[in-house]
Amino acid sequence: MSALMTVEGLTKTFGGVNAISELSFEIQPGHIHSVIGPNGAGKTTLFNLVTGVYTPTEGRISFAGEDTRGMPPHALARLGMSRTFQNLQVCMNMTAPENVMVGRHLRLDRRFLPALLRLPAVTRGDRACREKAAELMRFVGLERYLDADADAMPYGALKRLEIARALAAEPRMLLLDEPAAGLNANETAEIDALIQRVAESGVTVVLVEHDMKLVMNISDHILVLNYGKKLAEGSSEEIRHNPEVISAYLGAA
Amino acid sequence: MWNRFRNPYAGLPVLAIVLAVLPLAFSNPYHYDVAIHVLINAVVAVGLNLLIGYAGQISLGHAGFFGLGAYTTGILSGVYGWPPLLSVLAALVVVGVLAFAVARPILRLSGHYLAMATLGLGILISIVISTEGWLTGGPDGMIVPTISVFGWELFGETRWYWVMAVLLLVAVWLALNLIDSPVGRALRAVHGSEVAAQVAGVNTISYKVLIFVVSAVFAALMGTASAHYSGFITPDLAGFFHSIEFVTMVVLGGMASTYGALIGAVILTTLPQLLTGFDDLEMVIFGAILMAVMIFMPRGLVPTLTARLRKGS
Amino acid sequence: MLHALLKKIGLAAAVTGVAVAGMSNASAQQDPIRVGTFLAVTGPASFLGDPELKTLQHWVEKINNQGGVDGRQIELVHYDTAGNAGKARTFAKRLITSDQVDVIVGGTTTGTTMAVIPLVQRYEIPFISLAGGVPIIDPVKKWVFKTPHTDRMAARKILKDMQARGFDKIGLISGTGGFGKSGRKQTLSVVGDYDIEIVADETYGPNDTDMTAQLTNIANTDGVDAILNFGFGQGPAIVTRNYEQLGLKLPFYQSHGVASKKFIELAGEAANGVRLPAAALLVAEKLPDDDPQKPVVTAYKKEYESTYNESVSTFGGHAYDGLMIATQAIKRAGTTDKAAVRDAIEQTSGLMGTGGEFNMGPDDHLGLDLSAFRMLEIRDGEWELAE
Amino acid sequence: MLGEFLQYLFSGLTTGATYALVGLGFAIIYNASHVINFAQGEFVMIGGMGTVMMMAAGVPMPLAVLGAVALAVIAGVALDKLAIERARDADIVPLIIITIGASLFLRGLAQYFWGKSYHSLPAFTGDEPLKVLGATLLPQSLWVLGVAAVLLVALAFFFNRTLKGKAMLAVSHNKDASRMVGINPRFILMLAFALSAALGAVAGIVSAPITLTSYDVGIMLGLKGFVAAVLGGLGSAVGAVIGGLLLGIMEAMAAGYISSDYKDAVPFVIILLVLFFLPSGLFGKRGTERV
Repeated sequence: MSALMTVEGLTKTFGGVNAISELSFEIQPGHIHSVIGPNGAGKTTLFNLVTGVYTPTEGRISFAGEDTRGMPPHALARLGMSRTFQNLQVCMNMTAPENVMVGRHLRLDRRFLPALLRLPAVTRGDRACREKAAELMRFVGLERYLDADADAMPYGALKRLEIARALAAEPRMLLLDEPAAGLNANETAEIDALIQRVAESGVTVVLVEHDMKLVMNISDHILVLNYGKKLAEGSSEEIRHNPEVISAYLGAA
Repeated sequence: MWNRFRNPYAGLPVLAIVLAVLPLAFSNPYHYDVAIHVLINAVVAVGLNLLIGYAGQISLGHAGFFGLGAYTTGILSGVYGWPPLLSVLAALVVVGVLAFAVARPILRLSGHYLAMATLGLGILISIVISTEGWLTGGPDGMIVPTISVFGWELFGETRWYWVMAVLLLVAVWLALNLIDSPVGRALRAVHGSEVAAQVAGVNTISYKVLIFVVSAVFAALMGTASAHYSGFITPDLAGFFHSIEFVTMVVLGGMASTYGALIGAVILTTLPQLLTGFDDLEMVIFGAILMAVMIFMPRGLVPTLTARLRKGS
Repeated sequence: MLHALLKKIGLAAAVTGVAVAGMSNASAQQDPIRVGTFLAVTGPASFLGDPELKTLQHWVEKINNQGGVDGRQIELVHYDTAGNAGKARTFAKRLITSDQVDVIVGGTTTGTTMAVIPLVQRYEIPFISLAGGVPIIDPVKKWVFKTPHTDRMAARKILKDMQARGFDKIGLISGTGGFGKSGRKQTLSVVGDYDIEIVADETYGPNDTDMTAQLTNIANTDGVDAILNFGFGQGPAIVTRNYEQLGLKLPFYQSHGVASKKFIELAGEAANGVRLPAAALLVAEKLPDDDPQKPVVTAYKKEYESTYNESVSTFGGHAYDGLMIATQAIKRAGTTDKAAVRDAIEQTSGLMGTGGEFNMGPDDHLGLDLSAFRMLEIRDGEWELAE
Repeated sequence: MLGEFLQYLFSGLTTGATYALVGLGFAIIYNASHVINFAQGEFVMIGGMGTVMMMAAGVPMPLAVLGAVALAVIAGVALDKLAIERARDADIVPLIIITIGASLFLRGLAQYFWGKSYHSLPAFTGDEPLKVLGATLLPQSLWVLGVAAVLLVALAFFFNRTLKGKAMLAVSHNKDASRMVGINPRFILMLAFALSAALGAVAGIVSAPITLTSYDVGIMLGLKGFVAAVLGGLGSAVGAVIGGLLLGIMEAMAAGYISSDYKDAVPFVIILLVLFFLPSGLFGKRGTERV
């Protein structure tokens, strides 16, 4: 099976300091991958690099067979990449379903003049999109908020709203940046189940997460970072017993 | 109650009726004159609101486009004798092309840097208009011929009122259409979270450029209307203060509210007429009102008041 | 502050009350004559508009106290344009169609005047402008008149004086506001009539605070005999100070745009030696006793200065002239019928104003000639006749 | 040639010093609150006009100067307490409108109480120009430059050596963290307004003998100060000062060497070019957006 994403020799420097250095790994399709590591290990930086938010200083990234280094996020989205954010990036100036509909942007009629004139083709597509958004909101467990403004929703619901928005694009790969951060045990369990359901639907999931229980539970493959470098890689069983990981990370916990 | 506020199209027939009935209250051409200025400003504000209120990109230079539109049609029809309708079209093209040419580098900026760049652009346009007196008449202004369409002369306050009223209705309708479409959602997402929009596949810079050009063309169209209606234009039209007035209409009435922009235009246009009795204190009162509204209703009049009504219901 | 504001609101209410009461009274007797005005009372041209408004207000009151015009009181309706042409246009429409004035005396700047001309022509209402630009009356427009000397006349007066003193190469510096731009244009257009060449041509913005760079350029131009500055506001005062700072010894001319005591005050010592063309008003007391203008200008000066406790400027004088032309025309016409008043204004002759003797006609809606202008020189901080 | 160049340079430095002080006021307030205060120019006006008016009322010059600075500081603190503090959660655009409203309000009051005339102040030490290598310089220009330099040194001392100054810097970096270590950001914000009002007022007073003053001089200066602050990079005090000086020099050089007609356009062309190539000004922080 060929990899969905290949990263080789990835390095990112901020003001002379390497946030990520010489990192190489592969993402296999259909699996749940996790990236773990202590605070400041470079996990979010890695996400920002592979999703095009940052441009790498060195190294190669390819996704779905294309060299994506330096590609802007919207071009990567076209290739089927989608993500959520550690600190929420919900559009508070819109309603909840509209946020999800934004996620479907690439699958809609985006022509300017028909939109301006409200041609039937546009309104028809939009109505379908609205239904799809509602369906996705139910899928992530947000049926209560079908009429809500985003700024009226609690934190936990916003985290799921981001997932719904990311799914709306029907991505091949979904990157989730700490989906369980700030959630209680109950909510975490629900997120856990949700991620598995997403993976079952055939979407490759890449996860950054602090909650070890969640990570160990659901990951097929784990990448451990420390100070921007790869510390270890393998199945959850392998990671659990890796002495370096234990001393650097798990041991401390 | 709820849903009535939710469906923005419900406001269109109300607006149409108000516009149709309003002239009954007019007793002389001066009233029409003020109303026409309100309508002209309202269209500019509705367009600018797409940029500022919905896409979240500030511009302190839109009077530059307004003025450039006015002068392009003024020069082409007045100096070179083009048919006015053609010169209006040419003005839209000129402004559209200019806005498109500068939009990309300008809209890469954000916040106060964006404010500075748009301000600078507007001031540059007004300096050129004021300096190239051989073409524009300089600071003392130039005369612009009236407009006629297939022999029907657009002249006099009543005719202008009806034409502008229809234009406003169309402008509001177009704006509402755009806001509630994939394009409009992408724009609002740019405002809400630029990075989220990008990740969702929105080419944010293209959308910013698009809406910048659209709002510039709205302003230019009204610039041409203002020129042909007044019959006389001066570089003040393109000046910094005029830009600030437009922005204030949008913000005072309520950002991201098409009807808010409209209300803002009504207030900002009629208030100075109402304050003339205060003579030397006019500026003090005007400044105090601006501050008070923005301090107590930072989201603007219409969104704040509708939110209160909603809570009340 | 709040107190002052409340007082003002109270005052406004009181005025409205009086106006309403006055209206019902007046209709019982005879309608007042309604004189409309729109002036740049604030903004960059406020030092023109302010004395204009003060003059109109005082003399309207005075005329009313003396029994009005033909027994009818005058009612003054005024709006502040801040020098903005768009505002001027709206206010003019308000004066004409809402306030229904009989005649308009106003328009501080050429820009605001030009913006209003299409309106007064269309609504056919007599309009006496207080602005300087030649285009206002050239070509002649049926309903439009003006009282100040034109900038073209000023340019001619100055160039004539220069020629008499044997200068043949001059440096020109002008403001980029409407007044300076128009003055520059007129100077360039008439300079060919004199044996004078303009060898340097510089400008400065309305808000500039330092013109040494421009003056240095002029001073460094070969063969410059004299410098002329066309501008108004604080700009010319700064130019004059910079001129002094640079130690320039060339003869220095200003335009009639500086014809107020304020200029001497702001320019200080540097003003001494500056020549400018201006109305006789500035040197009222110094005129020979047989000068026919002397009684008018000394009376206006005395009354203005004692009423407002500030020095006269020629600008207020233009408003005075405008009001006199209008009221006398109404008196001669015996009616406020607009066409009759217009005709009467056009027939104005031998009217002695602060700006000179007005003799209008169908081809001349200004009615002043070059003799109305005096060449003045500032000596020891005072205006003196140079001729 | 040299004389000419020096003349332009002196002219530019004198105007530039005023721009620099106004720009610095922008930077201080921006740092403390991320507000662009369009009323900054009005402090300059209050300084100049206040001194003129108090002197006209018979107050001796030194007292009038102090009184005018105090008046500006009162206006600044009032602006902060009555407007900015109440609206601190507002977006940048409403905040811009608030400060524009404040500027109209202050200008309107000045016009109402102090009249519309231009005024001049007597030069502090005479009007006799100094000759330097073929160029001339007014003693008052030296005052402007000297006072600006003294203020800059004093400010540098304040920010780097005093507790209050360090607290202001801390607030500009991280409001929440500084609150936790016991700094009251509201007090700091008030201090920022007081400080930049005082700066503006001093600029207005020292420059009034050269530039003249009136109720509406604040409009242009407010705009130029904003340009200076952005040119230098918002939030950088050094940048604002250099930006202001550059702005003044560019204007003078443009008037001297290029065309006085387009002198006013030059700074705006430059600022657009700078922003196109250095989107955060000459000395602004270049950060990557955090997500």
